[in-house]
Amino acid sequence: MMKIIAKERLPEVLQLLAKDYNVLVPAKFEGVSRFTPYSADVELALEENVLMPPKDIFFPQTEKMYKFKAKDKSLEIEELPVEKEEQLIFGIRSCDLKSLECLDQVFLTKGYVDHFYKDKRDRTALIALSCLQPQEACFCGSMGVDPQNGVGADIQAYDLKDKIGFKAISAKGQEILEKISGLLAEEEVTIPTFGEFNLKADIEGVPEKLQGMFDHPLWADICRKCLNCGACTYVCPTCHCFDIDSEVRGEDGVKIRCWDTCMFGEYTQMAGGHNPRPTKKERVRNRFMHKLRYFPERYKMLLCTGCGRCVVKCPVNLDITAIIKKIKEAE
Amino acid sequence: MSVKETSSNWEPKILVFACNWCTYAGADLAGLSRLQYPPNIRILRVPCSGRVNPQFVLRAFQRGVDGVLVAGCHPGDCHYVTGNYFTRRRFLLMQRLLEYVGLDPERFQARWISGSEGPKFQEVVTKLTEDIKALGPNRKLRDAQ
Amino acid sequence: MKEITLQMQELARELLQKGEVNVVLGWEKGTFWYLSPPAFVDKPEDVERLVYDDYCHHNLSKYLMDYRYQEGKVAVFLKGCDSRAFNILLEDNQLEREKYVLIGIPCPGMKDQEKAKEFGVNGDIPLAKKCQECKYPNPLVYDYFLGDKKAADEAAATKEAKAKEYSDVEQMEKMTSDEKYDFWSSQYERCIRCYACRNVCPACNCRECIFDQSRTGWIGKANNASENQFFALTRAMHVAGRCIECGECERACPMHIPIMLLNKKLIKDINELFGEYDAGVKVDGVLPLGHFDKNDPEEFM
Amino acid sequence: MAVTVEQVKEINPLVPIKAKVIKIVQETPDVKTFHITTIDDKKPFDPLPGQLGMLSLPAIGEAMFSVTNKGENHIEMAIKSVGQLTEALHEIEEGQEVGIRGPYGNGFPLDYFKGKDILFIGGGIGLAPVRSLIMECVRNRENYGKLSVVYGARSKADLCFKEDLFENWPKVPNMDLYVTIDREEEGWDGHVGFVPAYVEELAFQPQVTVLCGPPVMIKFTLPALQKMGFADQDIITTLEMRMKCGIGKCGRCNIGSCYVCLDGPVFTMEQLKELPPEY
Repeated sequence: MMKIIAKERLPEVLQLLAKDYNVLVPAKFEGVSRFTPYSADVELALEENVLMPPKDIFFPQTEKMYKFKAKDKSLEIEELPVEKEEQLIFGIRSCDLKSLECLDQVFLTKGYVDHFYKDKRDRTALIALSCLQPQEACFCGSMGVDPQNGVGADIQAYDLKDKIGFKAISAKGQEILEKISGLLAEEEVTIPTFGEFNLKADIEGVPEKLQGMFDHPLWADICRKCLNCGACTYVCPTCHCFDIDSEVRGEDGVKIRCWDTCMFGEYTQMAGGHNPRPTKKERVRNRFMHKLRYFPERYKMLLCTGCGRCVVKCPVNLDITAIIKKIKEAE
Repeated sequence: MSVKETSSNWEPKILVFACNWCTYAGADLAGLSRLQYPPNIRILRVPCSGRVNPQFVLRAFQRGVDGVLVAGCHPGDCHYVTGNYFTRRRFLLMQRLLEYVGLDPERFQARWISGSEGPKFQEVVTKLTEDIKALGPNRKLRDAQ
Repeated sequence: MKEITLQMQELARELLQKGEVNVVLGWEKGTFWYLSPPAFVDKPEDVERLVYDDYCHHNLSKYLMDYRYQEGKVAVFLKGCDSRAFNILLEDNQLEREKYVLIGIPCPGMKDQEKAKEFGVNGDIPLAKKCQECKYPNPLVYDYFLGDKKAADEAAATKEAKAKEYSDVEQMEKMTSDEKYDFWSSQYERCIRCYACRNVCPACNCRECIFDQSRTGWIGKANNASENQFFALTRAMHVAGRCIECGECERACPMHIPIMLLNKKLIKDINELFGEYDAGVKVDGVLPLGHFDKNDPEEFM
Repeated sequence: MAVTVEQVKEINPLVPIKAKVIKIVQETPDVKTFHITTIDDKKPFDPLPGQLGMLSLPAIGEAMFSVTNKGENHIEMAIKSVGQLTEALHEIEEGQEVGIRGPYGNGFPLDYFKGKDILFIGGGIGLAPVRSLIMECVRNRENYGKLSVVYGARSKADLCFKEDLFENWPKVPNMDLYVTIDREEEGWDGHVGFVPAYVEELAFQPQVTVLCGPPVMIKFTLPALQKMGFADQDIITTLEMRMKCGIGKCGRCNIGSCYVCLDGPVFTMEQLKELPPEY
């Protein structure tokens, strides 16, 4: 038995939740879909995953860290007030839940907790939504993700074609479910079967094999078409590199952190001029090594969830599944 | 430059890129001749109007300027012979581009003002200030801070 | 196009076998049927990867900058717009003509990838907008020409005679200034500043872009509509008179920002103000903003 | 009370505390040592030798520097003017307030050094991180064996920490100093020549060695040490990478799966051989 609601009545659920939470839902505007604050006139985009991953809810592209005032010899540093609003994401997919597992590892472990990330993570509830069928660039199945059952959500919602079913996972989820239970009916349901993946990647043994492939000629070959733009890293749900910069107007300033990308030459450029990753070969190698070898070595998980965003958005089709294949085939 | 204004006491900020050889001298002459012009004008001296990059103009609007004037020698009078001919092409184009992205066209102007044209300098900046006062504060292209 | 694909492979094999070039730049099939990304072939036995089909959008000339300081020659396939890009790179003194073996191929126009994805493999897929508007489908500079030159010339002649298409720009011009501003702000609000537009652009060939020089402070790392528009307008002015209308910026943009709508505005105004001009058609050292006419329109008196 | 490592982790690690520069020493024409305390004259944090601190003039930037020494109530950083922030730092005067956060990184493995003879090799500003360890050994002289320091710079003027080199350290028992400059110059009667050659010439017995200097010095010194029979686990160096967060999150200072800011900056040759040569 599962709590269900007809798909066209979903806005009623969101409306109700919006009383207690800042509800974020997948919506599309001018060809770009992303999680958007819910309001009655937002058109839900539930057919496929959003283009812009949910990472920016926890780790915004630009985030103010603290304010300062520098005048002559004096300096004042002032922390910014923390937002208190509880938020709720509706419609996060299994692959993106997996990405939050990766980001949790980065921002919450290894001796230091990133306060900015943790704050937002703590006050955000997650309602996952199962996928009905794979999009053409999806390959989450190859990355150990179950597209119909996410890990780490408070509630798992199931796309039942004309209905949505809800199953509480955590205590917080149970609480949320109770709030909306008045709108839901109870029904025996079968979860629709998930189709075949169009794209696959055989990751078995790749992290280990890459240990011996730092100097492999493969990198010089695959890097050639790369433009060294940041599209892949910015649409990636797991890429988390950032830069710290200041915005100064006169005596006042704000320290911000913002997304950065290992694809840009300036990323590792040192003050004296030395750059350990001077050309696109080193940068492309670092990106794929990080996803497929370094991150697994450090955190025991891949830094790729198979969401397929980079496959779709790379202007030159530098396809990570094709690269995994090349790594597998390399001598 | 931080510009904080309330609607009641708002006065426009206008940035004039003045070529060292003509317009700057023209502004100087206006001053020496005690020709009054609005205090809203900030003059930034440049070696030649051709030195003014498109990004100078954009940055000014970002930081809260309400109007920009690029001014240099009359065509044919450039100290560097041809600099202002390039200026003319560049800003004819940029003026249209700024209008195209929604900036009120009055807010970005270019003028030829020679070293002997003190009265013209006074007249141009007075008119510009009046036009921009009528338009009100510029909010377009501004950065948030 | 199958015919040309075979000729491409044949010529590439020959050039590589004879050792005339070290590498051949062309296109190959990508992850999906509507993608034909750049291919770099350096062995004669690999030439069969090369294809020429409806999706060879990528402007290969920009990649030649990666070979500037390498020994040996490079062969590259050029469509009309790619050849204009090559000319712009010559014009900007970025490339030495002798180092590159240019293989011209006529272009029937490339198909819209977004529409292809939407309509499916059996759908009636229209040409990309930039290809519908293209006036120079044939390469303007080449060492070899593949395909039927006569037929290609005839096809090109009708395209060249067509008036330039500016209806989208004109429509935009008719809006009120607030409408225009709202339109562009909402477009650039979603820019993520991945710089794909810049990196793919053959006219963006500065040794070091000002947007990479963080210490000069021209642009902050913060992402907001103001900084993003600062980037967009600076770049638009910078490529004004050198944009060869290959439309790669817009195709590469992951956020669907209509970048060509800015570039075309500048092209339209350049034509109106300074006379007929198509960038990259001739290499004569006369670029609209690197040049002047004493009788240019005078609006600044 | 100075803030301990554990306390630093509880406060927001990305927000610096306010500190002030109480003393500036001109070491060479382009190196200055900055003595830094908190506003209430305490040590901003208590670093281990070899650990790092993130120093900022917030309006200009923030960068990671090794702590070259610590006192009862202050820490010291020797900084060479090479970029935007360091140039600005060279302009400031005593009393300037700055931002600081740390300590970061692993530091030198002090237990490993206990009771052993140690050879320190430094070139130019590379003596800065090494100095923190030398000072530790000097302060707790009885815990360590014989200390030998080989240090070179381009010229006499470019030698850092002259007071230590020529006045303080020569008085330390069982400590040998070998100072060299690249080219002959008037008023210099010491050794002339490059560090790697000098090390070879001095023919040290294999022992624990700590070296830090420009890449070219490291490149030529390593084979010399290996020829003399130094073991990989006894060759210890500190690395430099561009850093932003200092806490292993922002990504850029990785060498393979190691983050220099967190897992480094101190590595043994044995560890480095396991890492990709990308630094």
